[in-house]
Amino acid sequence: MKKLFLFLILALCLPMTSQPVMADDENPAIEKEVKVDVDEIKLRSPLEIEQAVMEYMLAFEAYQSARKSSDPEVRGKMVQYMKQYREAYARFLDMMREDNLYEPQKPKNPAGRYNRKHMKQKGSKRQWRATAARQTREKVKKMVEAGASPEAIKATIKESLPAAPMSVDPMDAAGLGQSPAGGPGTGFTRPGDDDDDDDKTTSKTGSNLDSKIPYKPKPIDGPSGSHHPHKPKH
Amino acid sequence: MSMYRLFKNYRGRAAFTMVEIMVGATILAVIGGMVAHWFVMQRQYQKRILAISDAQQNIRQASWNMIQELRTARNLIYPRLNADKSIRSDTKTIFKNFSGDIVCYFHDAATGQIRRCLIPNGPGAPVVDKKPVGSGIDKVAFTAHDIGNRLVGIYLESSGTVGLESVYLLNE
Amino acid sequence: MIRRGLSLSEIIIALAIAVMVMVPVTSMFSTSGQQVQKSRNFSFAAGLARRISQHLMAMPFENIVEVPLPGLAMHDSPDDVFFNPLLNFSTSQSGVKKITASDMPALYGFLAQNDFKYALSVSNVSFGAGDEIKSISILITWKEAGRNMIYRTHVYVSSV
Amino acid sequence: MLKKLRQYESTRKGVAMVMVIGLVAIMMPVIFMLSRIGGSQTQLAIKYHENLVAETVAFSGSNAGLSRLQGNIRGYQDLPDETSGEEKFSLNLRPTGAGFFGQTLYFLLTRARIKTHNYIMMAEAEQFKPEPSPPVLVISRDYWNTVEPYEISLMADVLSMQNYRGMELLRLEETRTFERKSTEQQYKSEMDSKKSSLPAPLQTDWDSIVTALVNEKLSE
Repeated sequence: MKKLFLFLILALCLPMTSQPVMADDENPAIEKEVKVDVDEIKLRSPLEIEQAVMEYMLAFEAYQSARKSSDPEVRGKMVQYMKQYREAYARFLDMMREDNLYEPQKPKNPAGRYNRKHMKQKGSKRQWRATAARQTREKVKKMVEAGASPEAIKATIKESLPAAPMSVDPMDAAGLGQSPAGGPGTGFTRPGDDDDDDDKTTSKTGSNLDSKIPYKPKPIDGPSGSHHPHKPKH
Repeated sequence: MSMYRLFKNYRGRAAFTMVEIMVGATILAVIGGMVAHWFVMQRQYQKRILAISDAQQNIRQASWNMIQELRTARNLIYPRLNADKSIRSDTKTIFKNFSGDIVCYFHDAATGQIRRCLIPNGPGAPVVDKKPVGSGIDKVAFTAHDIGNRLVGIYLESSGTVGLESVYLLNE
Repeated sequence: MIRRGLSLSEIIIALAIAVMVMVPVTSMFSTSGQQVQKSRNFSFAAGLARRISQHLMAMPFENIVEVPLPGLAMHDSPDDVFFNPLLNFSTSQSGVKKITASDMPALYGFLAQNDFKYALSVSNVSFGAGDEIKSISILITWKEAGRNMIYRTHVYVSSV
Repeated sequence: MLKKLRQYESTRKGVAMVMVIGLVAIMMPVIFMLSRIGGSQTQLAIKYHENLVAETVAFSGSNAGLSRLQGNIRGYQDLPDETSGEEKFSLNLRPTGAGFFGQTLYFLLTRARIKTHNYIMMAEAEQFKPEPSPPVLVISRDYWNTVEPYEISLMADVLSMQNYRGMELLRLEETRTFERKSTEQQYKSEMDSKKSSLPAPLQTDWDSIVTALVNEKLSE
């Protein structure tokens, strides 16, 4: 009974706190140039991914709050906060690399690639929830300002990570009696529709994105003598 | 009239006379002396100007080379604020660059050069770049200004000309 | 006809031409000297402005405040986040060097002679509904051969 | 009398010729030296100065762009050039895809050009979806710069930049993995082993540097 009650609460509250987006709003011009082997992509549990994103986002919030603080004590912890953010982000990138959702030399579009595979495997795209975890962000911010230790912040972030997937598989949702666009009365909207149109860039031809040899334009006469400041020295 | 005479008549002469040369040389000596004096004065002025110009050039070049890499670096490893949170300067700086490798700029007072050493953040031996990032630099100070290790002040002095730069390391 | 050679007047004309050629060359040379001095000051000022812009990125957002004209001098001035203290080769506060006649005579002399000053003009701008972005004009002023010079650059610093 | 005068005249002529030859011999090198000194020095000075100014303008422009994105303004493709002080910069926003919270992933390209000097700053960032009250969270990471004369509005050029940057990111992945996969002890001994091959000025402080490196080593 309790479980059912909890489930109902979750089912009702989650859509209210977060909004679904179709996270495959790819840049068509870039996507055209990037070869993605859909079969290579692994579909990891969405919860694991969402937790990883939430973790680096909150860790960044903590770092950023410390950076903007004028309290020397708080600022003193900046380095540890940054380390935590970098670690959290590195974990996320690792996950993406493992699942073939990201390659360093290609434009990033992890959710879009995930959905390609999802589409191929399950016939539909997964609906990701747009949430910036506002309340948790505020909480982390306040804790940092109050001088909490980086360990305490890390623990709080871990505790605040979602326990159930925030995104929805339309097929599962349909099975549960929810329409892909959200159940009645949940206030589902499609916010991705109203502000993503400007993401589309005009298509220009010519690319070598998939070739490992970089396109080398004519060097300009730079005074440093090198036409590229950070040419890898390795 | 022979051809020679004709020529001599036409030209009027075959060479300068002693008197001509002496008078000419005297006047030239006076003019030459004035020019030489003026020239020496100008050379001294030029040397001063050139020294300033060279110094500026050295400072700009060193700044430009270092700023470009530092701007996209990840964090400063050395120097760092003192225990009492006061700023700290040194003649070298060490940081993690865009690729996460360890880079050091150090001043070699004997040659007046700033050299770059790349220390792989992983297996591999350190390599000092053949070309210096700066030359003709008399004094260098890299100063840590920020507790977050992302702001480094650069003081460069070359023949009395000073450059005061700072770089904020942009990469989160 | 008897060829008389060059007359004195011809020589004078020739010399006059020579002088006319020389004068622009020498004046060009002395202007290039002035140019070098000028470019030293200008480039130094640009460096100062860059330095300030970088320090603004690292300092707490709320501490970014207006420094009204005529601005603050860098020498003999109280501690600020940009220039004083400037160096410290020791491991404690006691060893800090400021831009004073005793700590850094050469730099002090140069700054004092040209009367270098900086001013900041800060305004909150809102690109969206937020009001968390500061738009900062950095002004460096100095005196050069009796003239007031100015170098200006502009940066945005956001609180987020 | 006439003969005397003619002789005198020819003497004057000789003097004049010697003077002309002499003056040319003195003046030419002087003029040559003077012209040589002024030009090249000032030109070089201007070159570096312009380079540094271009860099400053691009930096400022990039900040302006990200600030705008924090204020939730998008669509930089069509923005007119803006200025920082007296110098122009141009911005270009290039979304590359979406993140799992529907955040937009993109490159913000800023270019400042002063005469032939070019400076481009490429910032990779992600902008979380707008909340009821902006400014929104923008995580900007991995700034990268180049002096190549790329056109930031051309897809091919942007992809080339991405490609160059990608090579450096691959190296970043290696260094990051090395830090994460090695234990503190392994990492420390690798760093310690480099001490002997370091230039002398680095050796003195290397132990304390290794301590800092180990403290900040990324872990799993």
